[in-house]
Amino acid sequence: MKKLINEPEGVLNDALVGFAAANPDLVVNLEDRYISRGPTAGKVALVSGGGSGHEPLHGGFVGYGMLDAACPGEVFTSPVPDQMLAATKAVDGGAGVLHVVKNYTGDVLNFQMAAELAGDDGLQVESVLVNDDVAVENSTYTAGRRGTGGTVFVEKIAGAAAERGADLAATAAVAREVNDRSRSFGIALSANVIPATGKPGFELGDTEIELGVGIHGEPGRARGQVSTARELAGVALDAIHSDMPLSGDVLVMVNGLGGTPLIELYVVYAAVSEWLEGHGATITRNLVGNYITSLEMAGCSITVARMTPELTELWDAPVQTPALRWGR
Amino acid sequence: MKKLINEPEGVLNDALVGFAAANPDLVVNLEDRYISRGPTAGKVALVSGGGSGHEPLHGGFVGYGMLDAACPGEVFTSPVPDQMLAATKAVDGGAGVLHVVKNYTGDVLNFQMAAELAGDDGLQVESVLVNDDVAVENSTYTAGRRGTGGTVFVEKIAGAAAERGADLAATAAVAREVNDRSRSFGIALSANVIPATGKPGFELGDTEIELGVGIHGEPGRARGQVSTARELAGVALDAIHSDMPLSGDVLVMVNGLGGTPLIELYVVYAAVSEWLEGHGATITRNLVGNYITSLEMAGCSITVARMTPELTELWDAPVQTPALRWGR
Amino acid sequence: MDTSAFQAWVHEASLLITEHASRLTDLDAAIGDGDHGINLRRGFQAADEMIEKSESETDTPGAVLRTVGRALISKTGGASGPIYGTGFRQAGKALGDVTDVDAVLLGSALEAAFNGIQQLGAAHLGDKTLLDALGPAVTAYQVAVEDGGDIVAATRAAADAAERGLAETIPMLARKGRASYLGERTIGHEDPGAASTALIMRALATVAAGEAS
Amino acid sequence: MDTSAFQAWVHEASLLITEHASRLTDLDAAIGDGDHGINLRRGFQAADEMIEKSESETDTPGAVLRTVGRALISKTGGASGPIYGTGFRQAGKALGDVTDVDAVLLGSALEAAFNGIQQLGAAHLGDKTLLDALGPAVTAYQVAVEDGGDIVAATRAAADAAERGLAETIPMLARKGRASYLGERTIGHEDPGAASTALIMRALATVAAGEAS
Ligand SMILES: Nc1ncnc2c1ncn2[C@@H]1O[C@H](COP(=O)(O)OP(=O)(O)O)[C@@H](O)[C@H]1O
Ligand SMILES: Nc1ncnc2c1ncn2[C@@H]1O[C@H](COP(=O)(O)OP(=O)(O)O)[C@@H](O)[C@H]1O
Ligand SMILES: [Mg+2]
Ligand SMILES: [Mg+2]
Ligand SMILES: [Mg+2]
Ligand SMILES: [Mg+2]
Repeated sequence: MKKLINEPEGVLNDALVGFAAANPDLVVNLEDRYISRGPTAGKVALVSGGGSGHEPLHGGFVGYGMLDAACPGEVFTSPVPDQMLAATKAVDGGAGVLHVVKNYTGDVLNFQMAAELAGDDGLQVESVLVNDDVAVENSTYTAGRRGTGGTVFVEKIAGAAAERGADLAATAAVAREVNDRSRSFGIALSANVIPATGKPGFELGDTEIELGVGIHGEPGRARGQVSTARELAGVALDAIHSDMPLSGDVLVMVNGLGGTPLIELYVVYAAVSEWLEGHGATITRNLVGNYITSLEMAGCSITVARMTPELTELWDAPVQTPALRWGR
Repeated sequence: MKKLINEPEGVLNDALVGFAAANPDLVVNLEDRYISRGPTAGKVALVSGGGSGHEPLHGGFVGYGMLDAACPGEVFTSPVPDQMLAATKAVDGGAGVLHVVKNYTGDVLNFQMAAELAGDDGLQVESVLVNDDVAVENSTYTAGRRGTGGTVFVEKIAGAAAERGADLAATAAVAREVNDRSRSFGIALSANVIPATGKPGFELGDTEIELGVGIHGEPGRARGQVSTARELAGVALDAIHSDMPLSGDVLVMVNGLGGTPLIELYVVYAAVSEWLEGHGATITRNLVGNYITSLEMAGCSITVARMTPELTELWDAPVQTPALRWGR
Repeated sequence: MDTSAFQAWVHEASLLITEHASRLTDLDAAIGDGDHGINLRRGFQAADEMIEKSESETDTPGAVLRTVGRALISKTGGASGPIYGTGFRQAGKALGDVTDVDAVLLGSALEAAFNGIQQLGAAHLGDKTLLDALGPAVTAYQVAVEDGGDIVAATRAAADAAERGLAETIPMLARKGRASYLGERTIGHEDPGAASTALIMRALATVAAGEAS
Repeated sequence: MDTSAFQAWVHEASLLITEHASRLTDLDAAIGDGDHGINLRRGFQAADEMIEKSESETDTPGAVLRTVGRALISKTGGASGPIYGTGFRQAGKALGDVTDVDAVLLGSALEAAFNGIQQLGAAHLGDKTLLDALGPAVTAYQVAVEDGGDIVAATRAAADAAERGLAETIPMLARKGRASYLGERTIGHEDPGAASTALIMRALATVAAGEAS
């Protein structure tokens, strides 16, 4: 394992020190382990969090128009309730706090405990679950679908709603609407290596790929063979389309998993936009780049959200975070 | 080789199609192979270009406050004079065109021919050479230092000067000043694979790294052993410091070469900021992320520029490009 | 078992988990995200330290287990942090402030742990989770006690049953937690949480038998 | 050599370079960026096509070479595009509009190519560039002509000398182009540009001898 780190156990702390130095306008609490922009009086606050290794998610999305705080766990390990509680208290502006939770057992349980503790302390907390990954089948009998790329859309759009003054129930409703309208599918060309173990999560042959991967280095739903970007985009979009028929205005993200060069993401985006055009959907907004990664995994995920004019307006609203900025 | 591409020969074209679809506000000329934002009357235009595989450089820096056009060559191969000439003509707003050229024999010769052809056609063209890489020794007897991370600084700051109305000579002077004040050093943990060959540019053992690499998959100046981020940052900064003593206000970029996760770049940034603080320099501005990459190479480069208040003001000026945006 | 025996259990469990951390992580890499051993080592070491430091708050067996539960929740993260944390907290609550725990009371505590985890995580037996080790362990414990066994015999029966339960997770298809994303591909692997539960039950039997290190 | 012989040279060079593209690329991977074969294959195939298509503009040997030069500049990219492009253009200019080129005139054309490249790239003999194959080739050609050799003999001498020159680049330390960044690490490798020059000179000798495919 070759990584630009000091000691494997210190990765998260060192990265937070670096993040703090690079973003002097944000508050990084190293003790309680959260990143925040402080409270905004009267505004609903958005708090998210999850395992580290997905950067820029979530810390890179803290700032005007998006999150108020992010709680980074150890690499690929959900954060603990203490962090979430501390962050929730730190950003509560009196209008309540929305927890944006990716649907993983660990994230769900830890956020649930944090919400209970916050409730005990008199805070008003709502939670919204992101579960956009269509690669997970039979989801009613299992832990359900994972939260992946749709998280970026939920955090951006609900963040804009909160910034505009939506109350807690309305902000939560927007977040749930975005989640309901978003679907993702991921493809890995290589595994990643967790610093603490130093070993790849799975081994792939020279021509093998993993179809339907999440963002934690776990193997995918099925193993496949290397193929063209066009075909792989088709596999991902077929899966999405058969779950949620695509038409009308869509917001699309072609997201790099961490080890894939941007030039390839543009090749994929070309294929995605060709496919969608062929199926009568219109891409009105897009993101191409590394937004929710899986350490150095090579591959990409494709996320599509069916948009309404209102959601597009919220998407376009100003955002000023380390990783996403426009409009102000 | 596993890549998200269609045919190796079509990578550049496919990526440009994708880039065009993703950036409807920019003009992508597939025939002549350039990306532009069209001419701005009365403004000095900045044209850059170079081999592809370094994305977001240069196409991702076309937009308000930065480049007017970018000419992407084949992967790691300088573009041809025809492209540069077409781009130069396309963005000339009557105030002359500045060619920002990274110091590689191929880039220099091709841009030189383009400038001659443009001159023959009555256009006013100046060229500025970026050569910030301190890893290249004995540079007076060779092709000279490479242009690497400093290019991002030159394009941003000279772009801001042009946007503010600086004339061609003044814009070129700012660009040269930024180059003179910038130094870079790169470290690779793995090689990259050019789509057309499908083979890694070099082979590294499990604990080997390349010190002083450029951005084209060529081996570095020396082979080293894996070490902590802190030590590697020290190696890079010592090399920079012994070439250009660092003190006062500095602009710093910790740049991912394409295959290194962002969390590691923050770990490196923590080490860089600790080192600089210890040496009495003050980081006033920074970039942490993938800005000038080398396909999927794992590793990073560190670029430091000694700033003046005027240069910092130009750095802060609004910029609206796919890869860099703030202030408007 | 008195307070110090429960403290010894935590210490022994922490040692066992630390010793087997990389095996637990490897099991998790196969069907999860490869952090189970790292998570639990961090959590149990923190719990063990907290027990050593905060003597006043851990002066009964119940207090020890409740403190362990809180420590696991605060330091572990992942799915296993809240799950094991809840298990220990519920067990601790079941012990009340009794200072010397007999075989029957320990049985109720184990059952409370099982029920707490079941309620929190909504998993069923056969879903390939740590319940598939803990469930058989609790049952075997109670059968042993009903058959007149003492704490030593009953905890040994529980530990043996947890290990058999672990083996029985191999052919199961995961329906809960991260492994459930892999569907069919989880068949043929031990569940990492069941493996750590087997270690924790083994630690209990060892301590009860007075053989702890 | 008449116009069609020069066209045949370009065709033969294109074939040879295509055949050896991956070797050229491997040489470049060792001390450069691994694209030389890809670059030249793209450039020479484009040049060959352009010659085939635009007959009217390539009706003299000089016009053929000037067209090749322009095509190489427009299609190759990298360092080798402008360098070979300039070489062919200068050679083409030296031929003027002569329709049948004799041994002496071809010698001047080769010398013009060398000088044009030398001026453009500012490399010196010994810097480990394609000049280290082209220089010896030009010299050997001229010596052969001075010794009374015909075009067949002189081009063969040139091709042989280019190959020897290529071998002599192995111990050299690169001082120009991308390889120069590697300093000492370039010692022990053939220069890719010298290797392609040897192929181009061999193509010339083959065509001159009437043995082209
Ligand atoms: N809903 C659940 N109920 C009971 N145990 C569960 C549940 N979900 C997961 N687990 C247990 O947690 C283990 C994984 O723990 P761990 O790897 O630490 O967390 P994570 O899955 O968040 O990475 C699984 O092997 C399983 O035994
Ligand atoms: N200044 C120069 N003069 C002559 N030849 C040069 C010079 N610089 C580079 N070359 C030749 O170009 C070859 C490399 O060509 P190529 O790989 O196509 O371009 P690039 O270096 O831009 O990738 C080198 O092997 C060398 O022979
Ligand atoms: Mg985990
Ligand atoms: Mg090249
Ligand atoms: Mg796990
Ligand atoms: Mg090359």
